[in-house]
Amino acid sequence: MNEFDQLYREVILDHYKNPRGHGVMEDADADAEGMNPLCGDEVTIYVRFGEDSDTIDEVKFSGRGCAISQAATSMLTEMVQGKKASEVAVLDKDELLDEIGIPLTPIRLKCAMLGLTTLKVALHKAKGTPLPQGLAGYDDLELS
Amino acid sequence: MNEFDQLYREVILDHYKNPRGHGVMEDADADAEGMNPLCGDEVTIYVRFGEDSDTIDEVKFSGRGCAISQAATSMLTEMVQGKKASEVAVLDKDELLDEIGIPLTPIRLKCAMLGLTTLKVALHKAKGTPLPQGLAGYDDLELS
Amino acid sequence: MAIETRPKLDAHKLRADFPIFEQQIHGKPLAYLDSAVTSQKPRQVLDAMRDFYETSYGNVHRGVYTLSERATAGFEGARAKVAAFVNAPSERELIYTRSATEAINLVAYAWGLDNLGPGDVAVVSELDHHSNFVPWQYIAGRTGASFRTIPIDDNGELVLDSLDELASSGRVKVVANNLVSNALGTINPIEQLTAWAHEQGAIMVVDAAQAAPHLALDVQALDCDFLAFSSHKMCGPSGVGALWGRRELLEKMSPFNLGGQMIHKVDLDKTTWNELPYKFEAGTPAIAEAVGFGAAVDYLNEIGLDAIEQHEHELAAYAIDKMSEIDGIRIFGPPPDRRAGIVSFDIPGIHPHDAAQILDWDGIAVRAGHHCTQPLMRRLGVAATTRASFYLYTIPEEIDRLVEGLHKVKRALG
Amino acid sequence: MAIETRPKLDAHKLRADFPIFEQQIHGKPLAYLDSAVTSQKPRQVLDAMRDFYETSYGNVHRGVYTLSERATAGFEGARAKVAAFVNAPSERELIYTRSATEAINLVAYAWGLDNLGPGDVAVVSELDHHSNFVPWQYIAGRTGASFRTIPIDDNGELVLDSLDELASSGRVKVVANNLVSNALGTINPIEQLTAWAHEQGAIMVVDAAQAAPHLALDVQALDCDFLAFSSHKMCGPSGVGALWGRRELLEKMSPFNLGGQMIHKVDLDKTTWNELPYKFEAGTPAIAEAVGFGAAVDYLNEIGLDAIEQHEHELAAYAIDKMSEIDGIRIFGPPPDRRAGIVSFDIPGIHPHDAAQILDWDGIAVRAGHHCTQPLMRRLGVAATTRASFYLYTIPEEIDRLVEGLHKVKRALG
Ligand SMILES: Cc1ncc(COP(=O)(O)O)c(C=O)c1O
Ligand SMILES: Cc1ncc(COP(=O)(O)O)c(C=O)c1O
Repeated sequence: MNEFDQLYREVILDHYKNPRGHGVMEDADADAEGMNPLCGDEVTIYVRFGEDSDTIDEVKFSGRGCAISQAATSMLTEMVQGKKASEVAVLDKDELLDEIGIPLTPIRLKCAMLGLTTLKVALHKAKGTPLPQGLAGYDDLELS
Repeated sequence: MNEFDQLYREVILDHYKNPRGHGVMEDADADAEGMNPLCGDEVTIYVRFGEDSDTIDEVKFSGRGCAISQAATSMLTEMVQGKKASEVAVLDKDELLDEIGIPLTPIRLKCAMLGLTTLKVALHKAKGTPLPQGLAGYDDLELS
Repeated sequence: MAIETRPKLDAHKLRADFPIFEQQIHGKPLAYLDSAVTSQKPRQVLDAMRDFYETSYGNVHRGVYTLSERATAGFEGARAKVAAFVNAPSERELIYTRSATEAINLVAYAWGLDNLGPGDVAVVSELDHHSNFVPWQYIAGRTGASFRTIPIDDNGELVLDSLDELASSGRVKVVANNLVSNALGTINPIEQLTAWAHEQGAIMVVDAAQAAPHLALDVQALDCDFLAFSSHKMCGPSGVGALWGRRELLEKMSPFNLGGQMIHKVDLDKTTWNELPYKFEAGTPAIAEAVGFGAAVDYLNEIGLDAIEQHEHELAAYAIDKMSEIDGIRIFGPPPDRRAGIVSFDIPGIHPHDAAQILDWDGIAVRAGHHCTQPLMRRLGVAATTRASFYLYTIPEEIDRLVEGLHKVKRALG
Repeated sequence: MAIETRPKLDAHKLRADFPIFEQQIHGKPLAYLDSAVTSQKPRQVLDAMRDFYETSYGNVHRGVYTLSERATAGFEGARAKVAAFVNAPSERELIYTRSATEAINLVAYAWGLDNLGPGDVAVVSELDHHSNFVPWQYIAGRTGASFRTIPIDDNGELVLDSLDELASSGRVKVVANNLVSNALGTINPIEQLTAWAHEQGAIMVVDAAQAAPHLALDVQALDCDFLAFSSHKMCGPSGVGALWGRRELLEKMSPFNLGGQMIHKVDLDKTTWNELPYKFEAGTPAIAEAVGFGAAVDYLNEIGLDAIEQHEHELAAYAIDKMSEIDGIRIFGPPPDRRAGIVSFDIPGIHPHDAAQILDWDGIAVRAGHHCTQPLMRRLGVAATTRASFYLYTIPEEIDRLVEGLHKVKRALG
């Protein structure tokens, strides 16, 4: 398997070309905007909760980005569906990385994490819980 | 001739150990203070004019310094005696350097020039003439 | 007098001076097409620094012993070279900084804090790099001055018609602009801007970070007041740059960084400043880096800035020509004769990150991003562009490989 | 557990790492006794930089291609080493600067401009280097705060009894002091000063420029708020230094230099800042120099800071012992166990310049001057001193040569 096939493997390309949950959600229960300062890519995430006001019923996203960030965000929308907001708010980044399943250089890691970070911000904002350090961009982004 | 003998040649040591014109002059017609910022050495130069209020009758200096700066200032007091203030105010530094007669590195050049620069400042101050660029420390000090 | 034909540079031959090209990247020869962000270094420069460290290293201006004298001579000798490189009237007007960015900050702080205030206007352009945009925005903000930008047209060229409107918004006190745009390659009409700035009674600050590597500079002909540039973009080491400033201004200005070497006399209640250029060089400077900077100037002079400029125009023309064949591509910026060797472009449906990543697997290094020009990206209606930029060691074959690579990217992701 | 005996360093062996010692100066082996002003560089550090330039050079944090990734990894890997060297809780708190001087200016400007004002007091000591003296004096002046100094006794040690009087003169907002004095070698009681600063509600800024090369540093044990040091004094290249700062303070502070890399989002009316440490690193940093700084930290760690400290204490004791035999000599500073490897002295009737010059002809490099401590010189009643300073490559034979040389100086000029 060469490097191209490794990074842009079929499932990534599929999510990139046919992103799940792509679009704007009117009257979402939670939303947030995020930006990757390296390339200016912006994403907005929208969440609708279920009857219990906690279970995630639907997630959508809009904005532009590279294949990695778009595919990762698309996968994320599938991953978190039906989960509790409180679980997702502390979701370990490795769970998403496992799903993506490809080795990422530190700079591309930022692309891959854009959706997840923004989703967490949306959930904390909606629940009124304080943003953990990590989300202020502190500890969970690796230097280098 | 080795380097020591070259730099600290007899006449320099003689001027250093028996400086001419060393001492404070009460009621001088012109005076100024100078400092070598590299080592903090300070010198004060005093001038008395003759009857024509222009011929330099006597020059004295006080302050501390290394052998080069003390000897150079001592030589200077002999050199300028009997000269016109207007001549000395524009005296070329090479005239003094010829007198000193030893090769100087750029940093030691500053030591050697301390007395002359200060004397020029004293004369310009007394005559009310504007300080030339060189004396504001601009062009005549070599970089390096 | 015989007419000399301008000697062309031989990029194939020059490449041999650059050890970086001796390796393969992902099994392919390195095509380094990101020289606008930083250039690679020739052996001549690396040798000069190594030799300096091994035989002549010491602190400068501080010791009477041999090593310190040698170090001082190396450091000041390099200053003379760098000053001559921009035709400075005196090497005392040439201040070493870390980078072009720091050079601009020096002016923004040391001149700006004392000379800007409410009713004053600081002017930059939409084309400016963050390093010449944010310092003025920030210091204007701190002092109560206003901050305005000169707009650009769709070609990425300054709209000088807008200047009158800017002048009517307050007292224009400083105009700061790049001579060559790093994002688009545009060569800007600095002489005109300078004339306008001086008419307003404003100072003119030229960001020459992107110009210095690529064209002959002459601060006296430009008639500007300050000029900033970086060693690392012109074959020299990282960690050093320069500010040239007009002597009368530098002498009147407050200092910027404070510390050893920039002082004359330190008392508890008062400190006086050293003469130029030392007044602006607090602390131990980038000594070996300055020596490398001087060696880089020697290297460029040997080749000739005119030859470099011409080489880049040719490469830019060749690249624009070849790349235009790519379906749907949008190439930003002016025609090749008004640009340095920089080509920024967008291929609809292909994100610059993906393009750059896939090109890397063929050993081709291009930049993807906003190039530190977010306001410009917004003006162009894109989040980012892909940018290929050339230098004296760039050969046309690398442009062929780039075009081939872009076709491959399109097949993969289009 | 077995008790380890602290391994002593073998200076004769280490010297072989330093190419500078392979030459002769005026026909004599080089005795470099001016390490306090700047240290010499081992081959390991020079090789690391050369190798980086030849195989991995690119700009950092900006490209998705291989060279940029390698450069970023080298640059950030070095940051981790430098941060660990001072036991920083997070490498995000470690900011690259040009030098210790710039690190202190960063705090003086970015913290000081917003946090000092009339009624506030900035405190340094009579022992401080101009680089930790003038920035505070200047920013205090700009903001209307007052500026006070802690006096020293005849041994060159801080008179802590005077602190109460200082506290009564206003709100003490910042205390800035060197940990090791470059002029006298004094190791200062920083823990006590820090405790006092914190009692006053002040921040504690430690100038560790002279401490970092010579003793193990731990910002958490020191409990200070900022700590500044330079690579060039600790076997690393010139052109790079570091500021460690407490995260809460760094996050609240305004930026210092503005430009590329330190921004998050740039708009015409507003710019937001990047996360730590990038918020304080505008423009292209000293990339290869940072890599060299990291290699220097590796080199020192390999030898062990404890071993270096002990070696210096031994040399200082030996030097003081030997030099005391010189008729009339006045040696400044505390006893050897409270000082680093620095011996400053005065021989009546012999000017330091003449001493240094004559010693140079025997290949011996010592410093003559005010050592960027004019207020201290005034306190000691001298214009300048002669200073010999030692490092890990210094051998006792060089001290013997120094003493012999000083006898010669006396014969010639005394
Ligand atoms: C036009 C322009 N200005 C300023 C800069 C800043 O240069 P440096 O990062 O070397 O300070 C750059 C480099 O990216 C540039 O291209
Ligand atoms: C105690 C002390 N502080 C600050 C400095 C300044 O260091 P640098 O010149 O590397 O900025 C020095 C170096 O001379 C020093 O010895």
